[in-house]
Amino acid sequence: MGLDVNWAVRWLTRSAQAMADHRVELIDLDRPIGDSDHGENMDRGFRAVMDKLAESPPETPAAALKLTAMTLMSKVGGAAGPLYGTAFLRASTALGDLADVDAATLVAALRAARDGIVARGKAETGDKTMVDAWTPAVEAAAAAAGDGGDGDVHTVLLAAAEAAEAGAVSTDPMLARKGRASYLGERSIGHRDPGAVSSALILRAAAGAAE
Amino acid sequence: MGLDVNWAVRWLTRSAQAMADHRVELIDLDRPIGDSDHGENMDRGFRAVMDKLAESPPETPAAALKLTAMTLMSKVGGAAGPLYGTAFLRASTALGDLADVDAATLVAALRAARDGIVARGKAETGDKTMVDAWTPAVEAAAAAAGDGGDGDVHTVLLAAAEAAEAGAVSTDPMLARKGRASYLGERSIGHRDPGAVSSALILRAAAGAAE
Amino acid sequence: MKKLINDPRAVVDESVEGFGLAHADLVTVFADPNYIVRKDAPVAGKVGLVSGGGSGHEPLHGGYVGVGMLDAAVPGAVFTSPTPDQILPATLAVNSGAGVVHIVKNYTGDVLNFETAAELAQAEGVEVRTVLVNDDVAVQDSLYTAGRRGVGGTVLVEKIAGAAAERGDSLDAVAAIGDRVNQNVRSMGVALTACTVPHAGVPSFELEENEIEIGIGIHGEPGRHRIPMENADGITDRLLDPVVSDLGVASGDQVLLFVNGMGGTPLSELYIVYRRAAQVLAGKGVTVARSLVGNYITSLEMQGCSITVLRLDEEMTELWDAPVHTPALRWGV
Amino acid sequence: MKKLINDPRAVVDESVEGFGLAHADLVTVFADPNYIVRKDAPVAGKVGLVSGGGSGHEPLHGGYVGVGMLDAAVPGAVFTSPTPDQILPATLAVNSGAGVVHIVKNYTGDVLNFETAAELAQAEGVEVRTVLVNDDVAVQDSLYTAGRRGVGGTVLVEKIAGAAAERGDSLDAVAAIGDRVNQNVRSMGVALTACTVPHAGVPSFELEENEIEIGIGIHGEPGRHRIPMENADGITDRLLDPVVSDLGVASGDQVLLFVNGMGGTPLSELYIVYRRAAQVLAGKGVTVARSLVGNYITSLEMQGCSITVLRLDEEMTELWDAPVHTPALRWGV
Ligand SMILES: Nc1ncnc2c1ncn2[C@@H]1O[C@H](COP(=O)(O)OP(=O)(O)O)[C@@H](O)[C@H]1O
Ligand SMILES: Nc1ncnc2c1ncn2[C@@H]1O[C@H](COP(=O)(O)OP(=O)(O)O)[C@@H](O)[C@H]1O
Ligand SMILES: [Mg+2]
Ligand SMILES: [Mg+2]
Ligand SMILES: [Mg+2]
Ligand SMILES: [Mg+2]
Repeated sequence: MGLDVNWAVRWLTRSAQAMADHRVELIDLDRPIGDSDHGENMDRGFRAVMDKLAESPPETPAAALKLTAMTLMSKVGGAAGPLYGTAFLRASTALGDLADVDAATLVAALRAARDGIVARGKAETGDKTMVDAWTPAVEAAAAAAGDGGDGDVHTVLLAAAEAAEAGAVSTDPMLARKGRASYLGERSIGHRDPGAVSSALILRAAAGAAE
Repeated sequence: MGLDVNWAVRWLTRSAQAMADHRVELIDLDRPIGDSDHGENMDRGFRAVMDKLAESPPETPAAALKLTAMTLMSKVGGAAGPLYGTAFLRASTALGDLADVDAATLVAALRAARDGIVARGKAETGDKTMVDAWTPAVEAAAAAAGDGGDGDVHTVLLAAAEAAEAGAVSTDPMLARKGRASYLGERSIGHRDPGAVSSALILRAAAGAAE
Repeated sequence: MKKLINDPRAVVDESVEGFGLAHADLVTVFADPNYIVRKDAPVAGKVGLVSGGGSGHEPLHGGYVGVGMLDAAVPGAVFTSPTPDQILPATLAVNSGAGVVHIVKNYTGDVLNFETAAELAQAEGVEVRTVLVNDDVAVQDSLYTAGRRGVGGTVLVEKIAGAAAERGDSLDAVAAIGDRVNQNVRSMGVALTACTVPHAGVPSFELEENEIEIGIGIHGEPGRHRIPMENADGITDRLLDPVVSDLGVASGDQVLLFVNGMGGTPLSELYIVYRRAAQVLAGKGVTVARSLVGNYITSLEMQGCSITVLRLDEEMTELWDAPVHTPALRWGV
Repeated sequence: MKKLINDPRAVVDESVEGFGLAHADLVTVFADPNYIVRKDAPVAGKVGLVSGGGSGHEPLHGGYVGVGMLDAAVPGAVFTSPTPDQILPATLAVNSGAGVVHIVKNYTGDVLNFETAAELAQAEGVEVRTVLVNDDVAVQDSLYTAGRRGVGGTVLVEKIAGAAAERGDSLDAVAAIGDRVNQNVRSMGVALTACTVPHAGVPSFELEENEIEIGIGIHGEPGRHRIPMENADGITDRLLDPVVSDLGVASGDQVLLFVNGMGGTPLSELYIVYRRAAQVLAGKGVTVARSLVGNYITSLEMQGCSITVLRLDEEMTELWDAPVHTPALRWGV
C-alpha cells in the first residue's frame, strides 16, 4: 500500500493533535534555552493547517503538504515557521503530482525536507537543532527503504520516527551553536532541543497515519 | 528640680534614640494604613536634630525646641514634619526664655504643642491621628501638675507619657478620618496610628530625660 | 527587594543627580535641598509654576519641568512630601515678578508643606496661588476627611496650566485654568502587585496570586477593596464606570482619555485597557478627542494602571495641544 | 500570572488595536495579518523603512512609526518574529518606488522571515535592502553561531536611518547609514526578575531573591551568567565595561548614552544607572553628547535594564537630532 492524500490528511491531523497535546511540554523545553514559545507557535500553526484543510481539501499528498507549508510559513513565525515551511514545501515538490507515494519517493521527500531546513538554517548535525532529528531520520528511512527503494512505507516511516526520537534525545548533551539556545553557550548543555522534539512528533504522526 | 536645657537636650537625644530603635516598627505600623514611611521620616528628622544640636548647642530649653522645630520642618516632610514642627515651635514659644521650666509652664507648653497640631491638621479626638495621643497626654499632665500647677515635673511627664501610650492604643478600633489612613475607610479599623505611637515615644523620652 | 539602587537613603539624591545629567539642556538640578528648575527660569513676565511631592512617581514631577509646563519641581523622599525649605527656594527661583502657582496634590503632608512654603514666599513678597488636585474617585470626598487624593489628573493640570502660563496668562488666570482642569477630571486606579519602598524593604501590601486591589493611590497605600483577579475588560469597566459617573460625562462630550501605568505594567497591556475604555466611551456617545497612554505618574515598580478622564472644552484642548518641551512630555517643539 | 489582558491568545491583536485607536492621527493599523503603517504612507519619493519582530518589546516597533522614523512596523506573536505574510504587505504599503529598507534584529526567526518577505517583495518589483542589527556584546560573535542579537541599538538604528530616509537619502544611502549605526553601537543588559510570556503562564526563568542575570536579551531568555545581587553602581560597571571595550570607545569620543528599562523597573532607578554610566564615561574622557533614558525596548514586565553606547559622528548626531514624530519618540515637530 502506498501513501495517498488520505494518509497525508491523517498525518497532518495527527500532527496537529500532537502539537496540542505537547504544547506545554514544548513550551517548557523552550524555556530554559529559548523564549518559551515553541509549543505555542507549533500549536497555532497546526490549528491553522486544520482550518485550511477543512476549507480547501487537497487532492494529492503534495497539495496537502504545500498547503501545510504555506500555512506554517504564515502562522508560525519565529525560527520554526520558515524552517518547517521550507521543509514541507520541498517535500511537496519532491512528491510531484503522485496520487500514491512509494518508499523511494517518500525517502526522497524526507531528504528534501531535511535539505530545505539545512539550506535555510545553515545548521550542521551536532548544533543542537531540529537537524539533529531530521538527519538520522532520513538515514534510517533510506536504510529501511532498502537499496531498491521498495520497502514498506509504514516501516520506513516507523524507522524515521524512531531515529528522530533518538536524535532528539541526542541533543541533550550538545552545546548549541545555532538558534536562540546558542546565546547560552555552555549553559545550553543538558537541555533537549524543542525543535528536535517537535520534529520527532511530526514524524511519529506520519508513521501513525500509515498504520 | 525644674527642667533645664540639659533636660531638653537629653529629651531630644532620647527621642532620636527612640526613633532609631522604633524605625522599623513605625514603618510597619504605617504600612497597612499608610505609605510605609513614618519611621523613616522620624528617624531622618531626629538624626538631623542631633546634628544641629551638636553644631549649635542651645542655651535654653526653648532654643532647643525651636531648633528641633525648624529641623523637623525641613527634614521630615510628609504630614508628620509640619505637625511636629508646629508642635515644637509652639511649645518653644510657650517656654519663653526660662532657664528652668516648672510644672505649670510645662503643661502650658504641652497644651500649646497639641493646639498647634490641631490648628495645622484640623483633626479632632477620635479621628485616629497623633491628636489621640496628645489630647489625653495634655489632660493627664494638667491633672498631675495639680490646680496650682506646682506638681513635680517628672510626675507630670510620666503622666503625659502614660496617657499618650494609652491614647495610641485607643486608636486601634477607630475609623480614620484624617491623614492617609482615611482613604481606607472601614479598612483602617483594627490598626494603630503610627503618629500616635511616635508621639507617645517622644513623650516617654521627655519623662525619661527628667528622671 | 531587588532594585537598581545603591544606598536606599541616597535613592532620591542619586536619581535626581542622574536626571540632571541626562537633561542638562532643559533643567538645572539643585542638591541639598533638592529641587529642579527650568534652565531659563525665571522667564521674564511669565507666571512661575511649581509642583512637587514625594518621589517614586517618576516621571512626575521632575520630568515635566520645561517649556510649556512646570518651572520647578520639588522631589521629597520616596512617597513623602517635600519640605518648605525645598519648596521655598524653588518658588523664589521661578518668580519673575508675575507670581507663582503651586500645584499641590491633595495629601495632608503635601498641603501642609506647600502651605508653609507659600506663607514664607509671600513673606518675601512673592504672590502665590495654590491649585489643589483631588481627582481620585476611589476616595470619599467629605469635609470631615482628608478628601480625595490627587492622582492622574495632576499631569493634565500641570500641562494645561503650564501652557496657560507660557502664553502669558496672569497669576489668577493660570490658577483658574488649573482649577478648571481639576474640576473636570476624575481618576481611579488598580494594583495587580504592590510596590516596595526602598527604605522599608518589604512590599507595601500583600496580594495573593489571584487578587487585585481596586482604588489604590500612588503611594503603595492599599486601595478601597480587594477582589479576585479579572480580565482586562472587566477591570477597565470597574475603573471607568465610577470615573464617568462621578464626572457626569454625557453623550456629545469631548474628553481626553489617559491610561496610566503604575510603573511595572507593560505598555502593551495599557493599550489593551485603552482599547476597552475607548470602546465603552464611544458606546456612550462620548468623543475621545485626545489621548495619553504610558507611565506618567507611577508608584515605583507597582503593576497596575489608572484611568483618567478629562472633560475638554475648546480652551483646554488648545492648551493641551500647545507646545511642550520637557524630559517626559514633548510636542510642538 | 497577573496581567491586564483578556484571552492570552488575543494579547497582540487587542493591544495593537488599542494602539491604533490611541494614535489614529499618526498610524493606520491593519489586522489579520497585523501591521502598522504610517498614516501618510507611501511618502512620495521617500525610501520606506520597515521593522518588526516579536511583540512584548513595546514601544518597539509600533511606537516608532511616524515622521522621521519607521514607515511600518510588523508585530509578531509575543517574542515570536512576524511572518512573511505580514511583512510583505507592510513592505508593499510603504514602497513609493524608492525602495524599502528592512531593519532586522539578528535572530534566526527574524532573519528567515524577513528574508522570505524580501524575496517575495523583490519578486513584485520592490527593491529591498536589509540592515541587520547585532549590538549585544553579551553574545559571542562567530561565523559558527547565530551571532550577536539585536537589542537596544535597534532603536538608534531606526531613528537615525529614519531621519536619513526622511531627508531624502537614496535606498543604498539609508541602508548604509543604518549599517554605520550598527557598527558603532553596542549594548548589554541585566535582569533582576524574569518576565512571564502570556501564553506560557510561568516566568521565563527562576531567579533567587538575591540573584541577577547578566547578559540577558529581550525575549525572557536567560543571560550569560548569574551573579549575586549587587548595587546599581556595580551592575552598571558590569554592563558598561564590555560595551565600552568592545566598541573601543576612547578619550575624545562623542557618544550617545542610552539607558533602557526592561519594562518593570522604575524610571528613577534608570537615572541612578545613568548617573554612574555618565560618570564612568566622563572619567574616561568620553563626552556624552546625547542621551536617552526610559523604557524604549522592553521585555514585558521584566525588571532590569540595558546600557547602549553609540559612538557618534557629525552626521549621525545631526540625524539623531532631526525631527521625529511617532507615538513613542517625538521632538522637533
Ligand atoms: N539555524 C537553525 N537551523 C535549524 N533549526 C533551527 C535553527 N534555529 C532554530 N532552530 C530550531 O528552531 C527551534 C525553535 O523554534 P521556535 O521556538 O518556534 O522559534 P524561536 O527560536 O524563534 O523562538 C529550535 O529548537 C531549533 O530546533
Ligand atoms: N490631619 C492630621 N492631624 C493630625 N495628625 C495627622 C493628620 N494627618 C496625619 N497625621 C499624623 O501623621 C501620621 C503620618 O505621618 P507620616 O507617615 O510621616 O506622613 P504621611 O502620612 O504624609 O506619609 C499619622 O499616623 C497621623 O498620626
Ligand atoms: Mg522559541
Ligand atoms: Mg506615611
Ligand atoms: Mg508619606
Ligand atoms: Mg520566539
